[in-house]
Amino acid sequence: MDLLYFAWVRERIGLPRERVETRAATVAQLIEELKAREPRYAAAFADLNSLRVALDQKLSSFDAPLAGVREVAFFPPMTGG
Amino acid sequence: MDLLYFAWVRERIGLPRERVETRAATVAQLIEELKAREPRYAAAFADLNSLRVALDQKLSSFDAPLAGVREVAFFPPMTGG
Amino acid sequence: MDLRVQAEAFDAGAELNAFTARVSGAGAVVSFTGVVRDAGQPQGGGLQRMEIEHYPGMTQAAITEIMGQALARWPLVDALVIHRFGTLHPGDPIMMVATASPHREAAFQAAEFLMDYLKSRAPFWKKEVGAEGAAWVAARDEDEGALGRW
Amino acid sequence: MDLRVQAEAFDAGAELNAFTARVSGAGAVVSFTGVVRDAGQPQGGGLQRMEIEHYPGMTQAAITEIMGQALARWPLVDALVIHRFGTLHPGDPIMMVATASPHREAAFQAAEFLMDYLKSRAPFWKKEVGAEGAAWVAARDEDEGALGRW
Repeated sequence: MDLLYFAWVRERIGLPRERVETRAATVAQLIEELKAREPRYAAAFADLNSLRVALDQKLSSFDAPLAGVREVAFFPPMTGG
Repeated sequence: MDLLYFAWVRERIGLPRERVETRAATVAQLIEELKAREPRYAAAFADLNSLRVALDQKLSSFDAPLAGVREVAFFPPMTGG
Repeated sequence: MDLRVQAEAFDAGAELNAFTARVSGAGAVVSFTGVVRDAGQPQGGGLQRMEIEHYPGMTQAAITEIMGQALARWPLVDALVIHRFGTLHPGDPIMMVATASPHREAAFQAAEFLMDYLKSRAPFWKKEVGAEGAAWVAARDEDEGALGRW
Repeated sequence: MDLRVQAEAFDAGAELNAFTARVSGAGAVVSFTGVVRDAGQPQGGGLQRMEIEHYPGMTQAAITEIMGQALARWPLVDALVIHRFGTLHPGDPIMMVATASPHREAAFQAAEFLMDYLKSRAPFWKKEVGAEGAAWVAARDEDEGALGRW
């Protein structure tokens, strides 16, 4: 599964993308796995209210299932326009 | 007193402006005087709902007094923009 | 405040760029351009030209007042109104409004306000001339009604 | 529908003119231009540049969907969105939206709808870089709230 990070999520974790093997069933479980890895992940995922997630390029929610998903992106609320 | 006519008011009356001597106290009285003059005036002023009046270049109402007014303009509802 | 009432054509894009350059602190620039409908379109079937009449003594003052109200009501950096009179042809810009503000909501609202008031309170009258004759454009009840929201 | 996501600068005035020429049946054209605030203005004090990051795989699809919603909801002749990413400087246009309709209300509403959705649903992130450091632009609660009206 490809993980993508944008804006300050990318800066805190220190890389724009990585490939992970996971058995997490939901986004929330994947986040718990990542937070347990290293402090920089814990820092990036500390406040879920200030985070958004997209599954295969579609905005989604933290309780969404990961079955069949190939690309998970984490980022702050968007500031386009 | 100068009378100005615009758009189809001008076309019905047949001239863009004219000078009149009047003792009419209000716009409504002036309109009655004009209607009594000739059928083309009666035609122009037949439906006051479709007419607007400006006194000295300010949008006004038919019951407004004419005292001190130098220029009265009659026209249909505006269609700017 | 920049207001021009003119017979001459204008270049809406060039005006937008000049306005945007002038209000560089703004962040948000909204423009409205009114265009004579194309004869080739169903809405404009057969339109050959548009004749716009105005009331020279009143136009400048009426629009200046409307613009003053907009500038007092919203945090605008500046506002622009250009309105043509005389003979126009399908595809010609009739008029444009531009507003600039640090906030997009203010820029949008002020532009809509200006348009609503220009439609019903600026002394212009449009006549459409087509193959089968000419007709004065009637004011729409919705346009008068639109003033109620401000 | 015309959508461009690009690093290159664009000329908002030239784009407005090209769009207006293309939608000649429309009558009403509304544009919004978002500009990097000028360093000389109080609001942008000390801003040296803006870095805009985006999510290439998602941006095009997300904006296309937003534009499709606008075209389905209002009687638009066409809509245009241009959005830059990369490094921008004070005074540079960041993005523009244009809408064209026979009705000015529809053109205004569709442009506001597009802006509200682009603000909060298009995957762009802005970082402001000034003399004293850099900071990511925070999403405003009002921007998220603005979606509620549609």
